[in-house]
Formats: sequence, structure tokens, C-alpha cells
Amino acid sequence: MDLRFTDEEEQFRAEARAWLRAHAPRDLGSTGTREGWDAHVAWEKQLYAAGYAVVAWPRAFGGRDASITEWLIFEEEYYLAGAPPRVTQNGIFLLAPALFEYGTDEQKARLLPKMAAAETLWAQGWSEPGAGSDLAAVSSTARRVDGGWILSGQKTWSTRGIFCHALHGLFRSDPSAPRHKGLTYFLVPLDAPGVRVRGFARLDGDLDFAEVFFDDVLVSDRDVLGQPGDGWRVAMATTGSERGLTLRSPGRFLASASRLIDLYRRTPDPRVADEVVRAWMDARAYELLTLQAVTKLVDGAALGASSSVHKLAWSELDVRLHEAALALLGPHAELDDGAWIKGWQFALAGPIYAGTNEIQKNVIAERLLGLPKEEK
Amino acid sequence: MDLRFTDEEEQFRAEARAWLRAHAPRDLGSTGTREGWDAHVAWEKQLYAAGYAVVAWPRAFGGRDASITEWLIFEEEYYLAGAPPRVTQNGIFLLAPALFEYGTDEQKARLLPKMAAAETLWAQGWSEPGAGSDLAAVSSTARRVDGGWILSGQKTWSTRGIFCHALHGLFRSDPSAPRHKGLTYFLVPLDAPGVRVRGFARLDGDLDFAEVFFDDVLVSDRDVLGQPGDGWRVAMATTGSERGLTLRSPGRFLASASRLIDLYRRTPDPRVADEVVRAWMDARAYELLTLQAVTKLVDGAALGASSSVHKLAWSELDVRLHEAALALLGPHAELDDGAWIKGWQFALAGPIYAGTNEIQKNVIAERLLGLPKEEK
Amino acid sequence: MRFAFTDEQQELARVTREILTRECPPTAVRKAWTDDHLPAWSALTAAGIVNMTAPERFGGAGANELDLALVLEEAGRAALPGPLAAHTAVAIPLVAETCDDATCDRLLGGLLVVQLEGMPFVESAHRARTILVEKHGELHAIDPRDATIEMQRSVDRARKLATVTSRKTTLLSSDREALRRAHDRAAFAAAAELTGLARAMIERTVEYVTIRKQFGRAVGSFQAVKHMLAEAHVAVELARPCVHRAAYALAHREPDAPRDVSLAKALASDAAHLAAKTALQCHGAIGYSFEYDLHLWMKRAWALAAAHGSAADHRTRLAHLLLGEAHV
Amino acid sequence: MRFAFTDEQQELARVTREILTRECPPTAVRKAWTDDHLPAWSALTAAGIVNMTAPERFGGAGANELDLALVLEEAGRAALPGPLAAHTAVAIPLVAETCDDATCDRLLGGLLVVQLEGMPFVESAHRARTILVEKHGELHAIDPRDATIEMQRSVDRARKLATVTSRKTTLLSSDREALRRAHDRAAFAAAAELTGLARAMIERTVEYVTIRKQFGRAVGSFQAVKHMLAEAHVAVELARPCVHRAAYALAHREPDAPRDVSLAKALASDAAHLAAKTALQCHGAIGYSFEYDLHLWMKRAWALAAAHGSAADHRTRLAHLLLGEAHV
Repeated sequence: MDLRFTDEEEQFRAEARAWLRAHAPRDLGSTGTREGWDAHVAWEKQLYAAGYAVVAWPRAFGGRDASITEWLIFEEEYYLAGAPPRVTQNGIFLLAPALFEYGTDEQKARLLPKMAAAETLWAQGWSEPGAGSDLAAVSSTARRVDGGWILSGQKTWSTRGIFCHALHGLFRSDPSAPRHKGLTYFLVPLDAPGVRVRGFARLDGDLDFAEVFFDDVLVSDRDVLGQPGDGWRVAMATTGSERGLTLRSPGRFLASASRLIDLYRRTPDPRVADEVVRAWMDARAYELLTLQAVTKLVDGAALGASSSVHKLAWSELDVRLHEAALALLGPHAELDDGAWIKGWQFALAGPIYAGTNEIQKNVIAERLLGLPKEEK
Repeated sequence: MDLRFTDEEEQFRAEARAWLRAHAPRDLGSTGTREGWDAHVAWEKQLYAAGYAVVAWPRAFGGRDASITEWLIFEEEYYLAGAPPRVTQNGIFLLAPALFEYGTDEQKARLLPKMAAAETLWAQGWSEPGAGSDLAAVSSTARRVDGGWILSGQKTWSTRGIFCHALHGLFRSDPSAPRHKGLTYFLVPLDAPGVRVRGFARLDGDLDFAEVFFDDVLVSDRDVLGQPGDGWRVAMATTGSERGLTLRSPGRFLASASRLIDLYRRTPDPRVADEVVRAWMDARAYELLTLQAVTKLVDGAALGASSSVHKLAWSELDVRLHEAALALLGPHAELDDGAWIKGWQFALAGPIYAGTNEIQKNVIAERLLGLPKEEK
Repeated sequence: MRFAFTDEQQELARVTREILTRECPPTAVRKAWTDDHLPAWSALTAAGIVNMTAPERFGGAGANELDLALVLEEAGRAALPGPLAAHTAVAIPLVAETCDDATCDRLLGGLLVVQLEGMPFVESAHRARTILVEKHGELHAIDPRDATIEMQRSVDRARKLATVTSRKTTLLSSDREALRRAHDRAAFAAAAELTGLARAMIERTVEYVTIRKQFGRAVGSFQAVKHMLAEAHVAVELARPCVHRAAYALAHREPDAPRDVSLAKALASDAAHLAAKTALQCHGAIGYSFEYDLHLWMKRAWALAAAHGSAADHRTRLAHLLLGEAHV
Repeated sequence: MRFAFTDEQQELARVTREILTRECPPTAVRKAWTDDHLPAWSALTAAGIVNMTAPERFGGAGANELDLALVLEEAGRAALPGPLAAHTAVAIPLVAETCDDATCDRLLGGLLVVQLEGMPFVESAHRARTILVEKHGELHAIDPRDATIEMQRSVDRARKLATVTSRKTTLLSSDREALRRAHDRAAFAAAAELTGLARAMIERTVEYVTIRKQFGRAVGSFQAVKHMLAEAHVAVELARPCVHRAAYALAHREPDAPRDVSLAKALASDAAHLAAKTALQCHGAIGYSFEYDLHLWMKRAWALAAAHGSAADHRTRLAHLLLGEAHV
């Protein structure tokens, strides 16, 4: 065990910190407005220009070949600097891992650099009105035609999907195959004829979700990621990705815990001290869990189902941390003017998205502990 | 709404309080030893002689025709006086309600007075090694023979069952009937040939459970409670009884909360203050829930599935209350010399017995909230 | 011993529910988010509910907290916007018990709102005829025309909050006991609304998970969903009798009323928080959308749980009452 | 950055597990309840584990907390009775870093136990060659032959507790920093044992609910049981890296070691409590019986969770460290 960082890593941290502190913007507005969205995209382009958009990617695609440890350092510094949420996330964290694993060389060369440069903004197209926790119930269809596919159906809950250029997601290409088999993963330009995008608001009123309707949309074979019928496996590459949501940056939660401690110092209330301490403890424990996982990954192990432990940990701690902040604010907490009430509402989504925590507990019980599956 | 008690009720309370404070013994020893058991039985006989054994029963059977409100007052005073646990409980609280509802006049006249007088001590025979939460899985059998029945099989988890004289419980009399139909409720003398009782210890080491083995035990028709095949319904009369476990005396928990507050005053620790307050709150809320239920009963309503709300409330508050006490005791808590560590272990049984809390939550969800049953 | 509401009290609750079902459906609550719209107020006034707590000689029914408890629960159930709790449950009784007849006559005709110490904002101040303000243990009246009313945005936009400042105030009373009771009445009223909100969220969620299917079965048939909802239900079932007991204690001016009120507000706040969290989680994404109505209840629940003393505030008061000196 | 144990450390854990599987099965733990029986001690001594923390010149291996962490976890996993934590993890390092060579030579040969301030009892005092006692910030040695050793009954009868009084004590050191480290080492060792206990209880419960059938299916196939066990598993998985981090901080004498130790002990105590409660509830009645082995782990978990600072004690220390002045 050696928890020191190498000189190169410390050097990288110092550079990233200096650059982020100098450049990270505040208050770019809501990504649900055109103006706010554009400001976020501009920030992504600035990140890219400075070489910080996708540090862990190969240089050929716009990255800097950073190690996973450096990636973690970057994430930590990013959140400590209070930099904005990343509107490229659905591309760089969700689609990219699947592209690296299943994409053709042509696809990688065509898609990754523009994704890194925030020239193509990606939306996710997984959920449907009838397919949430039960993702394999996807009913949007892809019909084989000469030279391509015709897509029909509806996707929804596409976070930050309103102003995107393209969508990646699951379509049922073989209705006769078993549920998990008949799916194909498509990459769909959102300006294709027959696509309609409707924005709708999330809990806090921000117009940050999109529904996407596909009315006989023609896409070509090069828009298929992986093999036809192999969509479920491609999707799982995304959810299991170590640099995506699984290792959701501990830096984000440590930064929140640190802001909470600052809030406590400004408005101390000894009755809330214990909850503030617990929030820090949870964030720190989650960081250590992540460092342990990173070491396993460096050693070549896969995280597999244990990523569900990570999901439960960060999503629950985030809710709890914000509860402590609201408790400190007392009757002022309800004012819709601050980062905490916004953050609280955002945190409440954590136990729901990316697989509800109930699904995650099933996974932990069945795949990590080995408990028997529920009989059908 | 009128929360005052009548003059008669206040008079009854004053008398009960005076008598209990004057006579309630302490430290009768473990009911798992012959000596401790005999001391508890002697106390029951003393209660009976004073007219306090079964206050709410008709006079003809040894009671004093007290109202349900008076019964509640008596229970409150009983626990406030720190009087011992009642070894007649399996009879007076569990069997008696079913006897009142399903017993013949002959059975009532024969069994109730001796039960009240602690001359016949009753054990419960419901659980089996293979039938716990799934009570309807009972596999002990009753075979019809000329002039009676032959019982075979094994009962277990019979609380305070070692030194009892008789057992009441469920046996499968018709293996060909559906699970809930083929059961019959029997009243079995434990000195009958073929019965063997083995004591075993509970969590705290006290020899307070019994296994009862039936090796072709002959019982007569008058030992059947209710109709043959109607055992499940008879058993449900026991679990749904308002004066049994459903309205588990709030007095017990209020008395514990009051002892906890005393403990706090002796060894204050501001970090535990909130937990002490919560314990009192839970006990008080449970008391008020009970008073509300009593009013409903007086109005002629049945509690039905809402008794599951009561079970969850008292069993969870009891655990929490003892956790607060152990927190106050700090590293001294582990000493096996005090009421709190004993009480803690006893409290831990609460969420398990009389229907696990998981079963209760199923009942609340399905019968009170109307959620759909799990498909088989 | 009879721990239940009278037939009349239950009938009034039924009438309130009827009015609110008709006049305050979720669309009306939503309208109050965007417009300065006060649903159901005239119907509630016409039914004698808005001024029910005023003495009969001032046009009320002399109603007490026992008469109010179920009405306020219904208000919570419908997420009724507006100052019903402030006006009916707090301000009217406060004026009635501290002011002379002439003042009562003058004040009790119009809408009253109230700012007690500890609460930074006043709801519906911009609509009030008179704003009552507690300052340094005294009760003052402010005429809104003399005041600077600065609107504040609540996370629940149906709550029209404002800060109120005025140089011109009229001293009404220095009766500290009456002001203490006003605090308790405000906490009790919020507790009653919170149990109504909590029940509504649970009911709505039960409906949804019964219809919503995933994995080929109703979501509500999964044990995890059942148990979450059962736990929320138990929390509400335990909070309700405490709210009712607090009503009794206030109506009878029992010396232990502060204890009973704190118990009620603490449990009701926690129960409503739990119900909100459970409702959201059991709904999944749909509950997280602004277009779906659940958030109208959730946000009210967050606001009222923090108002008039949070659960932690009331447990702290209980610690002082129960543990006394020993509580450091 | 490498957050994992070395191959040697993992190998030592494997050896420890082998020894304990053989020498400390539940029957042996049960025997320690009734007799004055110390299972596995000679085998652990022979394997060099008991004295591993002593400097090499005093017959040890100069092992530090990183070498110890997994060994202690294994001890917890087996519910090993006896003073391994006190002797190996606390007393030996304390003597080694505060005493001169002659004293070390004298003391490090025999069994050492230790009573730090705040702990009312000493485990295995009646077996010790020397009892170390902290008094008013000083470290003293007591020869058991000069002491009154009064046995106390723990709820976990395998813990042989005693109070120790003696008029004759020998001052060993007044190094307060070393004593502070001893407290942290004791808390760390208990935390490591607690995670082992917690894992053992979860494993055992998983086995049981996989076999036990009710309603025609394995109890472990019910979602409520799955989720309870998943939650306990997550708690343990989060506590473990904290325990390992504390080992690193102690081994490297980092200035933040108190913070990391408190984090570890607080989370490990809570995780073990949760695992115990979950194990009991998922077992149902069988787990409540004395004849079934579960309680051997549960009671150890209760005792160690309260020892060397409870979760609340360590969170209080963290409040002082993190919130400083602002924490009233």
C-alpha cells in the first residue's frame, strides 16, 4: 500500500488545479435554456482546447493518455474548483466506453474527436415510457431495410437531451428474439428526417429532459454500434464502465462535504454537527472505496457487479449531505435562490437514475452475495 | 374527544396502583429455572386472589368484567409498578380470545377459571421447524380415530413452554385439503402419554423455549377448539385479539421510556439526549395510537389488519429505546448484570415473533394500502 | 376516555374535502404557482371555515383546534395554497384572546397573516388586511399600506412568501403566554397539514404503482416497494394521533400542550419527509418530472416541515421539557 | 497510488484464516464461554503472529498496522476469543516505543494486556504476565501477582473481563503522544475485528437464507431479505477501506491518523451493529436461539462496537477535528 502520488501525478494535479482555478466559470445558467446550454458548450470547448476535456482518452481522439489515477485527480480538482456540470457527459462517460469497446475504427475516428471537442453533443436514448427499471422492455423498433434501418418509437428521460445533435440508444431489431437478445444499439443524428425532440422539465422546473419521437427514421449501417442483436451487451459496456458513472467522481462529493463544513462554520448548529460529520464520513469512505477500486482496475480486475455498491454509496450520501445542509438553513432552506435547494433536488434523482437503488440492491444480493433469484 | 377518565376508572386506577405498588415483587429469577418459574406462578396466584389476574374477563371465569379502558389502565399500572412478566400470557392473552370466540360452554367452564387462577399453565404450539413465517405450512398431524385424535409431529419456539401443563396449537387434520383448510386447533394436556418436552435457551442464555414432540398422542374430541378443519380461523382469532398482543400494553413502553429518562438523568450524555427523546416520543405516539384504537373498539369497529401497524410500532420502538440505553452505558453496556442488556436482547425478539415485521409490512401494504399481492 | 372526533367535526372535514376536491384540484394548485391565484378561498369562506375560529359575536363559530384539526389535514391533502393556517388557526385566535372588542371588531373582518419570531417570511402578506408581527415578545399590527413587502421565491411557488418591514406598527398586546400559544398553534397547524400531505402522497403513489408495470408485473407487487410504502404509512399513522392529541391539549389549554405540540410537529415533519421521499422513489423518473403533480405536494411538505420549528427544533424543546437540568 | 495490501500481507491473512478455521471453529468459541480456554493461541504464537509487532531484536517481526489489519479482520471473522488485539496491536507497540531495551526485554516475552483510560475493564488480565495501565497520562506496569483482579461477566462470555486494582505500579513512561497512539491503535484493532465479524455474520446469513424455505421458496429469494442483506453488505464494504486507510495512517504515523482512525471505528461499529441486526432478523427465530452459533458473533460485535470509543464517541472526535471552533 502506497497512497502517495508520483511526481508526475502531483505535477499533473498542480497544472490542472492552476488552470481550473483560473478558468472555471460560475453560474452559466440553466442547461435547459439555449443561452445556458451554449455557455456550457463554450466551457466544454475551452476545456478541450486546454487538453482537459477527456484526459484519459488516447491522444488520437483528443485525450492525453492519462492514467486512471490521473483521471481521478482531474475529477477531484474539477469539482474542487467548482466547475460546472459537464454537458458532454452522455457522450464522454456513457457512449465513449461502449464505442471504445464495440466501435469500428471508422466509427471511433469519426465520432470520438468531435465528441471530445464538444462539436457533437450526445443524448442518451435508453428509457421509454414502458421501459425504466425494466430496461430490456424497450419497444422502440428498428426494421431492416435495404442499406439501413428504419427506427420508430419513443425515448424519454433523456437528460440534457434538448439541444443535442445525436442520440445513442437501444432499439428492438428482432421482436421474435428473447427480450435481451433482439436489441440493437444505434447512433442516430437528431436532425434526421422523422425525429422530433420535445423538452420537458425536471423536479426543479429546469427544462432538462427530452422526449425523442422516431417516426420512420432511416439510419445507415454505420450508425449501428456493435453487432445487430447485440445491443444489450453494448449497453452493459456503458453501465459497467469504470470511468463513467461507476466511479462517479469522489471529488464531487468531497467538494460538497467541504462546502457543507463551510456552511456549518458560518451558521453553526450543534444539533446538526453530527449530520455534517456523517456527510463528510460518507464522502471520505466513498473516496476510499473508489481508490481501492482503482487499484483493482490497475491490476487488471473488473469491477463487475460491485459497481452497484458504488452507486448506492454515492447516491445515498448525496441525499444525506444535502439534508444536513437544509437542516442548517432551517426555515430559509425553502427559498429557491441557493445552491443547496437546487442541489437537494438534483441529489434526489440519484437513487432513481442509472438503475434505481432497488435494482442495485437486487444486483448486490444476487450477484455479489449469491442469493437466489426471485422465481418468476 | 374527551380524554378524561371517569370517576370509576380513576378509582379503579387508584386501587390497582396501590395494590400493585404494595405487592409487585422484583427479581423472581429466570422463568427458565424451576425455582424462578414457581415464583412467577406464585405471583400469578396472588394476582388472581386479588382479582387482578384477568380484569377484563367475565366474573364467572375469574375476571371482574372490566371495560377495555380499565384493562388498559391496569396494564399501565402493572408496568409502572415494575411487576414481572406474566407467565400466564400464552393462556390469557393468546388462547383465551379464541376460547371466548370458538370454545363450547363446557370448554370455557372447564378451562378458563383454571387458566385465570394459574392452575393450568398453557404453552403455545404453533411454530414448527418448517413453519415459521409460513405458519400455514404446519406439518404436525392429527389423525381421526375412534373417539378422538392421534397427534404426531413436533412443535418448537414455544415460549416459556417448559413447565406448562397444556399446549394449544395447530395440527394438520386433513392433508388432502388446501393448506389453510386442513388444520384443526387442539388443546393438549402435556402429561398425556407420548408427549415429550425439551427446553432450550434463547439468545440471553435463559432456558425459556421448549420443543414439544408428539409421538402418537391420543386426545379426545373435547380437546378440539372450534370445528375440525377450522384451525386457521381459530388461530386468527388469537392474533387479531384486541386484548392480546395487538394492543400490547403501551404502559410497558412508557415505563421503559421513563426508566430511560431516569438513566439519562443519572448519566447524562448530550449526544444521546436526542435518542432518549425519540424513545419517549415513540412510546407516547404508540400510547396515543392505542387509545385511538380502543375508542374504535368501543364503537364496535374491528382493528383487522391495522394491528400490523401496532406490531411494527411497538417492536421497533422497543429496540430503539434499548439502543439509547446501551449508548448511555457506553463500554459498561456489555456487562451482563443489568436490566438493560437483558431488555435489549428481549427487545430484539420483538421484530421476529408474533409474525416477523416483514410479514407485517406485507399485510400493511396488501390489506391496508391495497397493493397487489405478489404473483406466485 | 374517548379519543375520536365528534360527528360534527368529521362532517366539517367531509365538507372541506368536497370543497377542495372541486375547487382545489392539482390544476388549481399549479395555477397558484404562476398566478396570484388563491383557490377555494371564497368557497371556504362561504362555508364558514375561514373565520370559524372567531368568536360568534365577531362572525365566527368559536371553533377550537379540535374543530380545526381535520380541516387542516384536508387542506394539506389538497396542497391548498394560501394562508388558511396563518389566518384561521393562528391569527384569529391570537387577536381574539389578546385584543379588546373594538380591536377585534376592526381586525377580524379582514384577512390576517402573522409573522412569529423565528420565521423569516410571511405568507400572503401582500393580500392581508392586517399583518400581525411578533417583536421582542410583543404583538404588533402592521397595515400593509405602510409596509415594504418584498416577495421571496419559495421552492413551492404556491407559497407567496415575503419579508415585511414597516416603520409604523401598532402595539396590540404584550401577553407572552398568548404569543407562546400562537407559536404552538402555528406548529400544530403545520403538523396537521403535513399529515394530510403525507397521506395524499402515499395514496397517489399506491395508485401509481398499482397501475405501473415493469418486468411484467405491477411495480407495487414488489416487496421492496410494498415495504417502503408500509413504513411511510406507519410513520403517518403514528403521527396522526399525536396531532389529534395536540389539538386536544390546545383546545383545553392543558399545561402540557407544548410537549404534545412538539411531539406532533416533530413526528408529522418526519413522516411527511419520509412520505415524500418514498413517493418519489416508488414513482421513479415520472415523479421527478415537473409535469407530473407529485412535486406540488413534496415541495409543500419540505417547506412546512421546516416551518414553525423543524423536527430537530421540536425534539430539542422536548429534551428541555423531559430531561430538564440533566440535558446539557 | 496503490491502495491494496501486499502479497505478503494477504498471505499472512490466509495463514491466519487457516489456523483459525482449524483451531477456532464455533465449538472452540463456545468452549471459551464456559471454560478458561484460549483457542488457537499456541498456533498463532508458533506462526509468529502473536508477537509480530515486536521489534526483530525482541523476537518479533517489526510488523506494523498494515501487516496487522487483515490478521485482525480474520480474528473477528472467527470471533477469536482472547487478547490478540490488546497484546499484539496495542501493548507491544506501546512498550516498544516508550521503554528502554532492558524493559522491553523484560516485558516483551510474556502476555501483555492493557487498560487505557475510558475503558473500565481489562480483557484477559488474569492470564497476563504484565498489565499495562494508563493513569493520568502516564503508563504504568502492574504485576498481576500484586493486583486484585475481579472478574466481570460480559454479555459475550468469551470475553474474560476484569477490573484491576493494585497499589504497586511501576511507571514506564509519560509519553502522552505514545499513549494517544495506543488509543488509536486500540480503536483501529477493534474496527478491523468488527469488519471481520460483520462479514462473517453476513456470510453465515446468506448461507442460511439460501437453504431455509418458507412459502415454498428460499427465504433469501424474498426482496425484503435481499435488500436488508445488500444494505448491510454496502455498510461493510464502505467501512473496510476506511479501516485499511487507518492502518496506513498509523503505520506511517500520519498527522491525520486520529481522523482516519475515528472514521474507521465509527463506520465499522455501525456496520457491525447493522450486520448483527440484519443477520438476526433474516434468520428469524433460529438466530435467537442460544444453541445456534450466530449470537457468538453478535455479542462480540456489540461489545467491540462499544469498546475503545463508540461510533458516537468517534463522530464527536471528528466533529472537533473537522468543525473545530464552530462546533459548540
